[in-house]
Amino acid sequence: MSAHKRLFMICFGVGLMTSLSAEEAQLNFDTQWQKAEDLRLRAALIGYEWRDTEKILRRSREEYEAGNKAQALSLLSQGYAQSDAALAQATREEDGWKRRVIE
Amino acid sequence: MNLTNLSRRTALSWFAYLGALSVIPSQLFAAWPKDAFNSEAVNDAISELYGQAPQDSDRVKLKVPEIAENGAVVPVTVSTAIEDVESISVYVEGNPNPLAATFELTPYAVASVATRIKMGETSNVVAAVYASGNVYTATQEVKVTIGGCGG
Amino acid sequence: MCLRIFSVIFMCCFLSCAVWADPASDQTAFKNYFYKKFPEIPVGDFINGVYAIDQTRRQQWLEIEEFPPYDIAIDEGEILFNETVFSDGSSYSDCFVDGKRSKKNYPYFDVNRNTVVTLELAINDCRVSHGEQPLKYKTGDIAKISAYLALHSRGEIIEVEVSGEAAINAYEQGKKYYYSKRGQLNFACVDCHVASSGMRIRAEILSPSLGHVSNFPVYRFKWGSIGTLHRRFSGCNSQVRAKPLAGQSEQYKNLEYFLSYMSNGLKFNGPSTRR
Amino acid sequence: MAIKGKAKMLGDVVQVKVLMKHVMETGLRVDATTGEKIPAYHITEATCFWNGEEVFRTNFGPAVSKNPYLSFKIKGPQVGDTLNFTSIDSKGETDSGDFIVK
Repeated sequence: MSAHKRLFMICFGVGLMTSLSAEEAQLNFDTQWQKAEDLRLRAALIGYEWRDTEKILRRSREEYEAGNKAQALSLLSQGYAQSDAALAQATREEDGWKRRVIE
Repeated sequence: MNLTNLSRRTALSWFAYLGALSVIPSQLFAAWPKDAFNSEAVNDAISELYGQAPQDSDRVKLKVPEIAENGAVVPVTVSTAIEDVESISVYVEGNPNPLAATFELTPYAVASVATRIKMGETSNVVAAVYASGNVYTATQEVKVTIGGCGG
Repeated sequence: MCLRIFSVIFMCCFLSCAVWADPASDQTAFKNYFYKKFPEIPVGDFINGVYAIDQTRRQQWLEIEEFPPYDIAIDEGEILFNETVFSDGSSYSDCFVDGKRSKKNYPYFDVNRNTVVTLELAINDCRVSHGEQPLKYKTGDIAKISAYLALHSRGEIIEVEVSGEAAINAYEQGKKYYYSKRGQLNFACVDCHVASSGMRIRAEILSPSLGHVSNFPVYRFKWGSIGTLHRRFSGCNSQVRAKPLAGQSEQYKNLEYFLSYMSNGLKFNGPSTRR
Repeated sequence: MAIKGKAKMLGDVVQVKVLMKHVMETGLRVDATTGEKIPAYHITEATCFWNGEEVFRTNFGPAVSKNPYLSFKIKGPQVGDTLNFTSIDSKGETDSGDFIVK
């Protein structure tokens, strides 16, 4: 697990445990969701987005709005992790592909 | 056919022609054998169609692939040297309704037909030939594999 | 010290040469790989994909090709290509100098536009330049027109040219796409269609990449309709859980360019049926 | 809809091959988006006429493949003759095509 992701999940945990006001929680969710969405768009821009990420993030928002907070957060962290991994894959492949060329 | 391009006269003569045909609708589209197509077993469908129990015959030639490349399009060819064939039909034992198609032969027709059928799973394919009041059948298994990849 | 610097420079040169080999030697290496892997396949037969490998499948495929389901699409494509009149009074024949025999001219690299031009792109460019709406890229009318044009280039040799810095750059981008892993399953095109080609994934046989582009557009039984090469690329992406790109995106065009160049010398044999 | 056909003289027999454009829905498939069953919809009958006389007829169930293919042989028609082929489906839609014996 990347340090990035670990930090992210700790943030969530803390967010859940400390009893935030409803408004604060909403604000927190929106911020985190937007972060994940931004990562997804960055991956999409270079053609590296994974197949299901957009769907996962959309479902996360739907669950949140339906009041299923735990489910929403779990989907959000999944969507975030996917985008994060897609970007890491792109970085790795920037040179990694060269090893596979038929010679 | 583009009707708008036809002159009025041509169009009228066409309708007259169609009108002439429509006096024999029963010959154009004889009744579709619904009960046979709805049967859930091969022998039920055969007796619905021909009122007979079938007998195996090596004179019925059924050509199907041993392993289907694609369950959605399995090529089937049926031919026979039996004389005076009136009807040929094809069944897939494993399909919910086994009867796939029937071929009604007039005296002009030669007893050799081919089509492509769908198969949901590995199963026997049966070809039946109806001639002179008897039903002759041939059976062969076709293996159907479910695709794994292939985008 | 001097010697060391020199050797470092030499090593860099050597390494970069190995990776950034010129397209011609890439092509030779690519072909030789498949010739060696499938010595029993006649070179010209690679255009038939898995049907060059598996005889049972080949027999059924040939039976279907005798009167293939794409025949109707070809007829529809013929009418679309020959009878469509654009709002300015012109037609497809004003854009395609070789008329129905145009497929053989694509893809090519257009220096002025600095991009790869595929047949489907050219069809839509033609429409747009004459005031029409572009067609959808992966299926429908564009695939029908493409099928009609492919039919009339059957037997023509694939002869894609890659020369000049910009063209080589597009080629390199396509090559990079081909060899890069992507998607949640972390697969590159090369992972399935080179070393693993001829092997089975459950009931499927993986097709060799050599000859991959020759037979498009294809009628796939899985689709139940005719579709373009870029529709097929989308399917591959989706299968490894990568989000498919848009039809005629730069990356897909470059991939088509690279793959076509790898198949130079083989014959066009589209349209075709595939599982 | 469309019907395509080829009729070829082989000795004294005419080989007829026909391709009919039709979805041939089985009635067993489920629509992925609505979750509802797609109703069966298929060609039920197809008939071949020569000089207005029926020479061959077929009944299809939904298990015949999409875009049905049919091949049969008849004796009688000569090179240059026209065969007329007509189909009707389970909604009563008809289609037809003419092929010249070659």
